[in-house]
Amino acid sequence: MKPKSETNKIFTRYDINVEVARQTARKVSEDENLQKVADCIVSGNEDELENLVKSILHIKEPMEIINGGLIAGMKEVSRLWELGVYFLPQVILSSDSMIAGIKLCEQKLGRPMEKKAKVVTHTAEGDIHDIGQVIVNALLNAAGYEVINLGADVPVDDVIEACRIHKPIIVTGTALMTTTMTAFPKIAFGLKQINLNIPFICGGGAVNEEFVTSFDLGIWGKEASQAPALAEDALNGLSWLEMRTKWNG
Amino acid sequence: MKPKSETNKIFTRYDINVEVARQTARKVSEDENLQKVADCIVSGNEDELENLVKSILHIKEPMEIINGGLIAGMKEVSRLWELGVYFLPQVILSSDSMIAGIKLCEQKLGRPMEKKAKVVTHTAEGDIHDIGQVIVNALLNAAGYEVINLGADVPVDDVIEACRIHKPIIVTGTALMTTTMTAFPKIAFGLKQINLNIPFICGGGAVNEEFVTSFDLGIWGKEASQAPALAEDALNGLSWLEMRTKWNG
Amino acid sequence: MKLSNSMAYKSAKEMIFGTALKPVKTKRGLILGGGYVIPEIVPHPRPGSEKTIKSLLREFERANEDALERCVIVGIPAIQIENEHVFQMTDNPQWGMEIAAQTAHQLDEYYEKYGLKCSYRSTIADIRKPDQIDMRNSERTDKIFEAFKYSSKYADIISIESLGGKEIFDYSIIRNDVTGLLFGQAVLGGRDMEWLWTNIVDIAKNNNCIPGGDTSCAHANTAMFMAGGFISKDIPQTLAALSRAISVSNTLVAYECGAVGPGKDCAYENPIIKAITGIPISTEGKASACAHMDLCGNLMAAVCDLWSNEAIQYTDMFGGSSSAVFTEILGYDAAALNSAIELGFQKQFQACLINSDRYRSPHSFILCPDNAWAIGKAVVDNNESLYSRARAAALKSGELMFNDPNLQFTAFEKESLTKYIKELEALPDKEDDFIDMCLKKYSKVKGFKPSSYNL
Amino acid sequence: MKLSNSMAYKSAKEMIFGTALKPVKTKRGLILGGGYVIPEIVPHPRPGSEKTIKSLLREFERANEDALERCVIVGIPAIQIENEHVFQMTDNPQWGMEIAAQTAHQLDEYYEKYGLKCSYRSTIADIRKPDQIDMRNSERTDKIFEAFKYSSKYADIISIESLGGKEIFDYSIIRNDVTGLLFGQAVLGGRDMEWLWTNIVDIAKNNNCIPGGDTSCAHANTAMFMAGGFISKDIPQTLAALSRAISVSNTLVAYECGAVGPGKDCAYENPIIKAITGIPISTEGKASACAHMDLCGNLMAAVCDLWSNEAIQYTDMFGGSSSAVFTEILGYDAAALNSAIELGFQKQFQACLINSDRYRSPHSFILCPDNAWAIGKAVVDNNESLYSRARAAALKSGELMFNDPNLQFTAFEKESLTKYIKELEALPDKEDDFIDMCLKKYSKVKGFKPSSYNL
Ligand code: B12
Ligand code: B12
Repeated sequence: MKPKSETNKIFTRYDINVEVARQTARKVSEDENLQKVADCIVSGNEDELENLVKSILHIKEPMEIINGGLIAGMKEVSRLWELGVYFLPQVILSSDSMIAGIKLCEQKLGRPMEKKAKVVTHTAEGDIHDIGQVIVNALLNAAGYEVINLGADVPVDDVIEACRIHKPIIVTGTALMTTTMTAFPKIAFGLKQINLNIPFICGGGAVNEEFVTSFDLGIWGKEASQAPALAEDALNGLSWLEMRTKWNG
Repeated sequence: MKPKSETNKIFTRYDINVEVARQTARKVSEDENLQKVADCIVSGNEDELENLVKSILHIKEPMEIINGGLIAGMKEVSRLWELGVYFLPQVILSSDSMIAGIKLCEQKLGRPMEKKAKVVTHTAEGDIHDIGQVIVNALLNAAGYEVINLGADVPVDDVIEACRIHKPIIVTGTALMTTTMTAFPKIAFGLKQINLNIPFICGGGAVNEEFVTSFDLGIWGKEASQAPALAEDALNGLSWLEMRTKWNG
Repeated sequence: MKLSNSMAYKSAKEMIFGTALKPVKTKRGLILGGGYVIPEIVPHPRPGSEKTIKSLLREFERANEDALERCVIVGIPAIQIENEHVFQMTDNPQWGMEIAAQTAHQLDEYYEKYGLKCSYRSTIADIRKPDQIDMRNSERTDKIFEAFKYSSKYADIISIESLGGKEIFDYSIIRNDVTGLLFGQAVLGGRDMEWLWTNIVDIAKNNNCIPGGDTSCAHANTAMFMAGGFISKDIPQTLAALSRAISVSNTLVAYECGAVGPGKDCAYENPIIKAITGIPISTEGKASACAHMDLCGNLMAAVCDLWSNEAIQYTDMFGGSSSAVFTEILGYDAAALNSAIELGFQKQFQACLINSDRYRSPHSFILCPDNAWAIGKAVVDNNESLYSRARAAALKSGELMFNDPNLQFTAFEKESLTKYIKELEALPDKEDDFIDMCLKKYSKVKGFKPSSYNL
Repeated sequence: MKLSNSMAYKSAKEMIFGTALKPVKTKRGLILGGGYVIPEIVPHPRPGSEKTIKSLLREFERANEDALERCVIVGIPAIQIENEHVFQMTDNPQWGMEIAAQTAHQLDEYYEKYGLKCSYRSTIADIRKPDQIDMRNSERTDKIFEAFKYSSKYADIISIESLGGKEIFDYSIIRNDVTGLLFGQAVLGGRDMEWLWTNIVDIAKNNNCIPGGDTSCAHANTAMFMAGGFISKDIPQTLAALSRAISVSNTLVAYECGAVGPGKDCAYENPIIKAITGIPISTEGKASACAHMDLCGNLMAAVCDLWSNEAIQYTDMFGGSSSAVFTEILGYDAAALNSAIELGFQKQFQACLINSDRYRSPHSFILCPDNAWAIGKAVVDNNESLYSRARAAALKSGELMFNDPNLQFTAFEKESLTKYIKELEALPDKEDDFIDMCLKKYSKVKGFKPSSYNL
């Protein structure tokens, strides 16, 4: 690529220079109805999706709709997000829609759909900067995990207690203040004391790799978008140390 | 004091606002000749002083000239420097003069004048920023110490070896680079290993109190002007820990 | 509370850095907005120092002292120090007070010894979490007012970055939902500020302290931060611009309740606030790179009265502590601005600052004095309600953005903006209708309690 | 080597930031001094990272990457990165080369991917210690040339901060001895530079690299630093000003030997050098507060072509790494300057910068473009020898300082200046006589070896 405005002396709009060719979602199903469901997910239109799912549920099995339409559509969304075509709100709206669709299917099924696994998320004690956590929640949700969302400003002991009760495959923490990030090593210590060697993914503007890898269990999470892949690793049985080696350093 | 130029919007010359009333040196001796010697010290005029001392040595004892003229004059210089009247070069020139004067007296005495004690000074390995050390040397010299000046970029082992040989009451280090200050804890460790608990005064732009007090023997020196008082404490038998408590924290 | 119905400035051309129509005089005689720009330095304590009041006092003592000393070293004629409460200082209001008292004492010393003109702003932390407590009725709410009472005994100026409507804002910003921004920021945030600032102004008056002002940091800065720079994919720049325009509706409330400025540095909506109210404002730009990025580092100085760095964590640099270093940087920035004033080149200088960032991003575009003034005008011309004026501000900024061919968009930004504007236009005209609609729409948002806002 | 005998600029009025009479083009097409100001960021590795080549490579990789990325994030159109060798990089010339190669690769990537215009300056450390080795004949001398050879394979520009005459300078500066400054800086420093730069220019040419230039950092910046601010008692400001004026004589030598610029950022004498030679210069001011203070933070931008921060140690800040943060700050500074150029307000903008610091201190006073030009004129009009032109520069600056009633002095500064000028006037006219006198006078200075300078 060559610079667009060789003469621009004051600033350069690199975003325009490099705007990704706007790809669109690919087809995910030969079945017209399922493709419609997927389209609704891709456009993040929750109301339309609900109506659609309600009507299709008369002619299709709930699990078919979930797997062939809802989840298949969400996979396309994730792909567009990773390509840099989709922005965050588009992912969140799609995820909201998917959750609404799954709920309808579950009603028909008569039982909750099985989630991949439990994860616990929280924002550090004394810290109300929770947007990072909110994003992580949405992405993990969308990826099929049951998110135990402890919210913001969560006392150290509450995090440990939640892990004791739920035995999640990972626990995440967000801290944006250098005065609150100190909660993380305390949580890690508490978990180890009760023999819970759960990978503890720590993110947020205040923390960096050096800090997070200075205590056991800690794995540094740079971008919220990494959360699903991190959970996947834990699900596949990687230990916290293996995950740290893979993601950090 | 009230601000001088209430309306100055761009900058304020605080130095002019607060310039210390220009005090002059006090009289130090009833003896006309000794007073003349002291005057030469105060004005830092080395050539004149040498001539003067040479001529007075015919009528006065060397030790009388040293104590009653040279050192007495230098005390006035130190006072003016502490008051903020004198600038550094004035102190250095006075100190040069005093040293020249003492040398003449020592020739007459036929033996070197007794120094208060030995001190070792150096600038850290890899570091050539030695102006801080040069100032420290001059001030310690002026205060009557025998300065073993190891110069700049001195290997760790050479500092330890010099201390082993000379057994100084203090050793000083200067480091202006964060990549060279790491030599200090090594030196401290080396000294302790051979049981030399010499107060190790570390200064220079790269180091701060926190760093220097993080290793045994270390005492942080903020200003070169503190060097004589620090040496005085060591001379009076204060341990490195007592000195640290007094000067740092 | 009466909603503003006129502009303090007749046009943007009259607005300039260093001068505000309604200057503010602080305890030691320093005048803000009185003809020249004053640096405002904001040091932040290091992690760990918040553990005890003793270590926190020591930390602020050093950071503030370094700033004051650097003023004398390089000849900075005047300075304002801001200390933003960390959680512990508001949670233990006594801590905040002790730090304020210590700081006031430090300022007195420099004022006496060197004639350094200086003042102190204490910013209380809003420790209420909208989704977890009742905003008007909780232990934390009580502590905030206590903290205001205590700190205002010693500070020249008190401020806060209030959190009303944050629960709805957070929900909406990541869903591209401009309706939610209107509701969270203007309707809820504005109502919270009205309640809060009626009380704060009383407290300030009782303690001979200046009620400074508030900011929509919690909303519009979150949006700005998420929009980020030219390689971020969180939210579109155009949404951040709309969130900023909307924020005027709530931030203005503090002044409508009696705050007199200087506005908080992090309120990037301050140029619009100044256009409407004439109060002196603090702004931040390039030096606040130490805390976060924006795309308007020069522009933000165009009509500032105080020039700030957002917040710099205390640390050692080659040239001294970070507090000293940033004081020096801000001091020189202010000196150049004041130099322009003295030479009569302030308009040319201002033009250079504006031109640097005008077309750098949609968010910076709407904060240029001419656009800021126009948005302010839309606000005062539509003052039926907090909602109506916020909506008008958003629509106006959309119009401005679309109408200037020099402003470039990415395809996605432009698409999004078109959609936002359509959505805004379709909303009801009356606030009551809008509120009814939103109470329904957002009823499922976790932790949203209409009672927190007396709704 | 021929000593300059004319001024490149007819008057100071023609001098402006962003444009040099003799612009320089770097490998990726970036033009320095070609019409706009370019930020030059200088990151410095953290302690410990110098232990192995691996950790040092990683450290520079991060610091440089953060700077480049920040350019893209905030839209900075062009950047120069300077890496100053730490001791280890010159002591092991291979290290310096590996880091240069890695950096060149990083720049290529950003140039390809985003069109970011960028260049790289590698500054070799002068590891010769005048009082301990023979300057022209030692293992360390060999290593320096090796380092130049290796690094110039990848860097766009090579520079050094040479140390000739430092032993005499250090002795003199703390003794108020202006004669020693003349001897150390001009006579010895100039001779060292002539020898050094004749070789460096050859090496650069062989490797298609630009011979950037040198600085009297070792002398005049030490003086400036010791004079300090308004509460320092090390040396008088007036002596720092004279040391600066004198430094022109030696720094100029690099260009007389074939260096073409850009001049090194830390050479505060660069405005004078630019007036004489027309080469592009890098300067530093307010943002270099991170490394050291000066009293001319705005002024130094008045005629700059690159705008630098001296050196910032790599560390984490709220807003990103220090390298990113200072890139952003410099980027905005440059944007404002370039904005002034684009609007045609460059002279007004320049006036504001100058007016900010003109009377802040004697040192800043003599660096204002008009005074800088006048000193340059004295230099070229007295070009019989390195000595005569340095003495003329010093006398000229004394004259300028005394003749402007707006420049204030403390009593001590004024007294000292009177004494220095008297001393300068009494010196011999011929360089040979001066050298004879000094060889005697400074024979006792520890480590001084006339042979190091072929004397
Ligand atoms: C918006 C904002 C606010 C909003 C908070 C909104 C909210 N609900 O989160 C409001 C206005 C309320 C606020 C208040 C305050 N704030 Co604030 N705030 C900010 C700001 C500007 C942006 C933060 C943000 O939303 N970032 C966007 C999100 C998406 O980023 P993120 O959380 O870092 O997440 C990214 C990654 O870290 C990662 N990530 C995060 N978590 C996780 C988890 C996992 C598992 C993974 C994989 C990844 C991951 O993913 C994201 C990217 O994809 C920052 C500036 C900055 N430089 O950060 C200051 C900042 C964080 N705030 C600061 C301060 C001081 C405060 C106050 C104390 C001010 C005051 N006195 O009132 C109060 C805090 C009170 C309290 N007790 O908490 C300081 C913190 C200083 C410090 N380091 O200690 C900062 C740095 C600004 C500054 N002044 O310099 N603030
Ligand atoms: C002048 C200077 C030089 C001169 C050195 C002159 C000399 N002989 O000392 C020259 C030009 C040669 C030079 C070279 C370099 N320099 Co240099 N230099 C400086 C500068 C501008 C001023 C230093 C100075 O003289 N200060 C004045 C003296 C009086 O201060 P001081 O030593 O700190 O002493 C005071 C106190 O600390 C105390 N003190 C000191 N020692 C002691 C001891 C005791 C017992 C006590 C009580 C008190 C005490 O007393 C004094 C006050 O009263 C600094 C800037 C800065 N911020 O420090 C950079 C600086 C130190 N240099 C720097 C660098 C990087 C270099 C080079 C590597 C650059 C290069 N690539 O060429 C080379 C170094 C090569 C090497 N191997 O050493 C960096 C160091 C970065 C770091 N922290 O690692 C600095 C910080 C500048 C920057 N870029 O940011 N430099």
